[in-house]
Amino acid sequence: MSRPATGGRGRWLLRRVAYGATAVWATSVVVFAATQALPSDPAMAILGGDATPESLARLRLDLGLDRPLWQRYLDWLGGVLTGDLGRSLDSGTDVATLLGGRIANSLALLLLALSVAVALALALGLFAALRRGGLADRVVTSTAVSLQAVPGFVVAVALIVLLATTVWPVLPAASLLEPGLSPFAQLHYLVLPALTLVVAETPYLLRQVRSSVVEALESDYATAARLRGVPERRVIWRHALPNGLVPAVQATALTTGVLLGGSLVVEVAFSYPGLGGALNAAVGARDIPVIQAAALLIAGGVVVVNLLADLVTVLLTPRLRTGES
Amino acid sequence: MTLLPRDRQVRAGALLTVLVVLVAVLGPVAAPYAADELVGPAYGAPAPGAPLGYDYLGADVLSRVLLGGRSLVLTTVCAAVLALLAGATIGMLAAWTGRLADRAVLWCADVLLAFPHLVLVLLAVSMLGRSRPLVVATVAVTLLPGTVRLARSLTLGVMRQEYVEAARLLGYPRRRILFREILPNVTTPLLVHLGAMLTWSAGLIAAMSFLGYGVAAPAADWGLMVNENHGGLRIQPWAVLVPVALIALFALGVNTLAEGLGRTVARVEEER
Amino acid sequence: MSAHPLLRVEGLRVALDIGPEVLSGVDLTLDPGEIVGLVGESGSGKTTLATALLGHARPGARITGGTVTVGDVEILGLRPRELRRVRGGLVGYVAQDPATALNPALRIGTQLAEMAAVHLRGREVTAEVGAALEAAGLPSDRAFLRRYPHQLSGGQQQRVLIALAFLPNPRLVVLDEPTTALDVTTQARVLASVREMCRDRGAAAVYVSHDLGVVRGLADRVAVMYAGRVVETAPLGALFSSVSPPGARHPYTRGLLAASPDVAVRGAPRPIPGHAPSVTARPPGCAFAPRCVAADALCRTETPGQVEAGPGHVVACHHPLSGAVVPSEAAVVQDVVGEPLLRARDVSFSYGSQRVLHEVSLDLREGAFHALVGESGSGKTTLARVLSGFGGNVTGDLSYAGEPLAVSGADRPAELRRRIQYVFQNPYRALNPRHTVAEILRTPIRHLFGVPGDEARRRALDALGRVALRPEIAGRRPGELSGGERQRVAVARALVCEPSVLICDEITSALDVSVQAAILELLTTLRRDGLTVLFVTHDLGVVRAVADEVSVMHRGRIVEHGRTDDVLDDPEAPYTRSLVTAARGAVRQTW
Amino acid sequence: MNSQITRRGFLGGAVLLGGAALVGCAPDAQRQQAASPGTLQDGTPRRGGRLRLGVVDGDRAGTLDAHKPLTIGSIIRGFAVYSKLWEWNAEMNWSPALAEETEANADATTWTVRLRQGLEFHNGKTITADDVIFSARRLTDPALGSPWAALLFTLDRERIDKVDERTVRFHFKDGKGFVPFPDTFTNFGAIVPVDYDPAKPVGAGPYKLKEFTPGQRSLFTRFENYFKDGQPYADELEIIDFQDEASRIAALQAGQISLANGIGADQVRLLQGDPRVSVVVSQTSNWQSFDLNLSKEPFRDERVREAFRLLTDRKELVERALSGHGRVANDLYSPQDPTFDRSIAQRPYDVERAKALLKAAGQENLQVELVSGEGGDAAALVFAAQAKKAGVTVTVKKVDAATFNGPRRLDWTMSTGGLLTESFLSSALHLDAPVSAANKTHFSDPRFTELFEQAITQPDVARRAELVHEMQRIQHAKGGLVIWGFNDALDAVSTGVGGVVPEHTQFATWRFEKLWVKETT
Repeated sequence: MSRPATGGRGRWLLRRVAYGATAVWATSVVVFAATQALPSDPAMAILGGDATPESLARLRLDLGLDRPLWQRYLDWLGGVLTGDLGRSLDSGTDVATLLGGRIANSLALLLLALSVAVALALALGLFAALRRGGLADRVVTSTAVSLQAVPGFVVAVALIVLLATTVWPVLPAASLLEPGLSPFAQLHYLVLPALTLVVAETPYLLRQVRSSVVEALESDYATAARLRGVPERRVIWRHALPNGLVPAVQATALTTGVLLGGSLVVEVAFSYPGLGGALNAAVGARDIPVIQAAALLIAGGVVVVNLLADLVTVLLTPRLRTGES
Repeated sequence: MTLLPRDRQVRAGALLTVLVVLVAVLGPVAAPYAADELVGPAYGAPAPGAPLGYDYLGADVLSRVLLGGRSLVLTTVCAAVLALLAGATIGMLAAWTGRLADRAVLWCADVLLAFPHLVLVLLAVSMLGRSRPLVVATVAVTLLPGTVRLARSLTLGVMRQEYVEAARLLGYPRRRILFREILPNVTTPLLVHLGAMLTWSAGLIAAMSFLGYGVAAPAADWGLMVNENHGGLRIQPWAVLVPVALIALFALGVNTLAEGLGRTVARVEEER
Repeated sequence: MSAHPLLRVEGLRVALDIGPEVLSGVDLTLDPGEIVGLVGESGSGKTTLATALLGHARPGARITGGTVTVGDVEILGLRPRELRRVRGGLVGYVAQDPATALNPALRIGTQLAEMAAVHLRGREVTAEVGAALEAAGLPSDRAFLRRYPHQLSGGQQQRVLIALAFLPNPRLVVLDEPTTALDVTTQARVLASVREMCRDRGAAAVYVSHDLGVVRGLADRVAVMYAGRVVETAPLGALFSSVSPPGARHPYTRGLLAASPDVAVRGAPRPIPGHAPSVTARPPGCAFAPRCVAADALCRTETPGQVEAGPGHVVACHHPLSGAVVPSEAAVVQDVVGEPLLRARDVSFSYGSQRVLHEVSLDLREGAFHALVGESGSGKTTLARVLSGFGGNVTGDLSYAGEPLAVSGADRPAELRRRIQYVFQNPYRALNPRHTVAEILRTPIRHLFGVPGDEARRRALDALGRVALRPEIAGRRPGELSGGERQRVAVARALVCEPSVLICDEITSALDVSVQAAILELLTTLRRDGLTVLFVTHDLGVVRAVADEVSVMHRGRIVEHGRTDDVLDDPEAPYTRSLVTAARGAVRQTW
Repeated sequence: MNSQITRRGFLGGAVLLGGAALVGCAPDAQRQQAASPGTLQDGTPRRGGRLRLGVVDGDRAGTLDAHKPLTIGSIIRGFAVYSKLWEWNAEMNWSPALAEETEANADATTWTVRLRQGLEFHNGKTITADDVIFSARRLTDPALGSPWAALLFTLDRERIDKVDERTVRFHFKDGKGFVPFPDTFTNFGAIVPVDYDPAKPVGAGPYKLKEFTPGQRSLFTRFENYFKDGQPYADELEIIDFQDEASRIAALQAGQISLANGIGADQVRLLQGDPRVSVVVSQTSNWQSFDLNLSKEPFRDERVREAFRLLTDRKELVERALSGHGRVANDLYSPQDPTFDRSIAQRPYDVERAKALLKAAGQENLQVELVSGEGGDAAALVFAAQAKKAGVTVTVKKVDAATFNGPRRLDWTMSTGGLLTESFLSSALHLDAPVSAANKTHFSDPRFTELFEQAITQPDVARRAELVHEMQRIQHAKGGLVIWGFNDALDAVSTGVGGVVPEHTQFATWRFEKLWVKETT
């Protein structure tokens, strides 16, 4: 991460945002290029093998497949910039409408999973860090390492069998969200998918928190504080934690990126109507406008999250916040 | 310097890794049936002669497990090694060249990082179809940005070391400086990173398999077994759980080993 | 020494979790208000002892035995809650590196307020804080309190730590090398503050240092540590007296004294042979025996006990020296008459928009031992690097033997690259850890001279001989060598190029004094063989000991230059004067 | 319907066909009952409640357009919203729905259809001849680009006569006869009003659309003026899209949905022990095949084709690829058609003869790539194992749906295939008739063409049967289709739903007007 230079905070922020914008732009090129490189004729993929040449030709014209690539890219980019994501080839619906609800669902799932995972990781990471080297630490750490190695869909199926169908059926097996309602109004549908994500992501975060807190707890300034008679509680909360959490912010950003894409497995396993599932389906159906919009949204989301993480890191680190003196 | 036997974590990791790799390498010799031999009922329960039962078509799960490790371990290792070689080369050259090339490489890495792994996989596999080389390449590409960044920062760190300045001052050829002075000093952390990548690589391949973007049938492959049989997870769990467990153990072993080695190396360097 | 000492340490032992002892039974007493200098080289256990006085051992180590009593409080037996009150309140602590000992995320005011909240319940906090800051030589206004540590200079940071330590008026303050990272002039001022605060507040102090010179200017009494033991404790006067015997009694203390350069007296520092053992490899018996001239079989098997050697003077040695201290032989002073070999004319250098050298001119005469002295940030290293051909944003002219010399090494002919050699400050970073010594030496030989392998090997071994290293070392990697050995290898690497000029950038600053003396001796020898040496340093004592000529740098300019004795005895530039005063002041204050 | 729908059908149903246990080869009727003990005696239908059907619709979000449903989900939603002139009965033959009378002339060159009296659309508008004409013209409108128009290629859309308010007469191009008109028009011939707007779809089906979230779910309410009296029963119908079969089955077991159509055969075993769910097994004539491309080597050689048919162990394929839920087939489609020739002997499984034939053709150590679409790979892998025994190396290449049906779809040397149950003529129209839309086998035989031309204008069943018998013998001897089995349609039904009855179609859970919700739920 680049450091705010002497030029001041505003300029640093501007530069960082501009950098993020170029990255998003590049992702748009990558996404567009990728969708254009998809094999098979989208028109045929939509209409099926028995379509008449006329209907195929007509659809190709509708899709603008006859126009040069760069022109299609510019049109698409222009649309994106003005908020027009195009129409789904498959269902004919406006892409923004099609994805709107799913974006909200994905965000809700992400927020829920992330907040639980972060809280859990903080609590357990801190707990392990305070008892570093002890039995509790070893149990927490090795459990985390082992859980990290279990693929997400196995966790999903295990949770379904445990909590939805067989052992103790208290939660819905499939997350059949009511489309009109806010996902938070139907939390029971979010529990299992969120739990799966939590199980998948907490271990990594937890270990990050643990190691950075351990480092802070064993730092010179923490030792110095102890040797000044500062109570251990205060050493932990006022001295070690604020510094130990900074790396955790970056780790959280990384996790968010992974969650944005990795929730795909969870969305499929729980029939959760989210962005990843939409992308997966759109790729299968060669629904190019949806692929482009979903992939761009996800990539853009990652860029934004990284930007936010950098910002938070700067705010949490006086040296970066105040610039060099 | 014998690192291995001292650290308990290293020992445990090495043991796990070696066990799984042994299954993968020696498995084919021990497999009672061929990978595509259909010898029992579809999703048949464990029976004498087939301790793990049969898969969705009726092939012997044990045989496929024994036969399918080589491919998965090879795929995982190839992907990680490819990412390491390519990433290290790009990262080192970027750091060495500096200026515009360096910034361009960093920017590309950031752009690539913006795509979650599975999204990249999704796009790549739909574009190019399912094949082992593609799986290797795709996984390698997803692992690339992290490796490039690591190699770059390590190289920058080493370049600041005075022995590199000394070499430049003495007018050594660039290639010599890059290969003889810098490279040996970035290999250890990169090898530790390789361990982490092997873990991610295994996890990613498992997820790809679940979504059906992995290696194509009828090859025996742990990842593929997961995809083929996951619909029957509640009917004949062994056909899924055994390959999954082996993938997970492999990931766990390699990760533990790498982290342990990393710590040991760090400790040894500190002691110096 | 009074019957009621403030601090009594008895049989203190600290061991690493993996087994070896860092402190093997330390005894030490301190009277109220007394300042004791605790001196030792790296690995002697002095920092471990310092923190053990507060009942603390670093992670990976633990206190395994003995007692530490301050007043009537037995510190090692306290429960955590009581220990907290004692730490800071009864015993203050100032850590070594101010850059890491202050929490980077908290404002200065917050850290002071925290200290006050912990130890000054119900007292007039603001006034106390203000008083402590002022006593430490710091402003106490709001703007200052709102600053973060990174917004202060190193000296200010250290003063904040000192203010923090003295704030609750502890009876004892432990200072762990608090001035190591500071410049001479800053160091002198900080030391003065410490001394004043101890006096004003009636606090005793344990002042840990590797530098006898510093201790000499501050302490009432000196305790010398070696390999986890206090080998000699003596009143300052008794220890440093070279005229009235007995002076120092322990061979190690004497070695240390002889190895320490002194800005006031011209004399070649004498090295102690060998090097201090690491914690995990301490020999049985007297740990100093392998390096000791007087050692016999007894020393190698039996640990010596404490022997009374005079009033307040205790020595742990089977054969304490009693003869008069042999004064170090006066170093050969040469009046250099040679022509300038390497010249810089109006050289300026910038990092980005920041100019760090301002039209500097320097003549390095053939055969000279020329010191370039200055504090950190003065531009001395930059100038040395410009001369060596590191390039960068340089203006001005360089010449070698009358011929123009390119600024960038890459543009210099190979012959000139070879003739001007540069030795780096930090021997730990200057050698590629992955190469053996033989490789490190052979590569430049092969590269510069293109000689066959056998010849290269022969020359490499020859170079090892010249820097007084055994040939076995050729097969080792830098990680297996001590700091002194590494620096010798670095010098050897320069020597294999058969240079005319050797530019040494603070090459002894990372080394213990006994090792520094050996390197200085080596350089003196090389110079005698005709090598021209430019020696960059911040230590006027070293300058006095070895240099014929000296240039003093300050803020990117050379403010004074001339014969060493002339400059040091009668400095003209105000800056040089303050430098010399600070260096001498540290030494002379108590006399 | 065509092979794409078939594939979609499998996505909904047989995609996840894997194997279950080898359940010996029980007689059909016995199996049918064993699988569904509870559903046959349901008691009296009651009104009220909400039906919840879970569908796996591949990767498609789907549409509601009456004439352009592209996926199984869209077709099922069409069954709720739209009614047609005819509908399929339980035997998969057409019977009148909105039509009251259907009459073809002697050479099937005109078809006259009369609507029932007093039919209404959801919006209350009366259904008239104009609506029927509009609907037929819309379906076949090139501007709409419906893929289903191809099957009605001979319909002369300029000559659809309005005889009176309730009667319409259809003509065909060049004055030719077209016997399979109702067959080809029934599936996608939804009758919609002349002011039809696909964005706000109005039809005459049992349920009215309330909301539609593509790719997620759709909600319908009862159409009170549905043309069948007293039906439908439930107040509401909800159709929910799933991306994963396992997730759908779990939702069914957890009571989140009450119906799951066309479940994977391998899921049956999981559901058998569950008292909350029963599996309804419908024997269909939906067939599964390997399609050999006659325009490519090695299949230009009849002996190689014969060898491939002989080395196919159909029984094993049914057991493994269909988990035993199906019957073996004899390389011929449409056994439900009255014109089907039952005298053609079942082709045996004979590896030795296959080997001999291959040797005679000089094709020992033959290597073939078998391209499988989604859902076809299980059969393909089983076949590959069988082929190995005859010394043929079959490499299975699985491609995704978009590729399978993409521009190269007619180029595969050998590929998996199949079709839902249709009449003989309409199946032939898809596949191997001279005018077929997707002739993957590139089958072309002059005599077969001649016979087809005659049959398609021959409304008389007995006379047509003679023609068809000869066509089938040609297909059986020389064709490129290795039709190895018919799969059962497997529907999972919660015990809380009544009205699901096994039939010989895949429609058991789509006949929404007949389904009802029991009190207990």
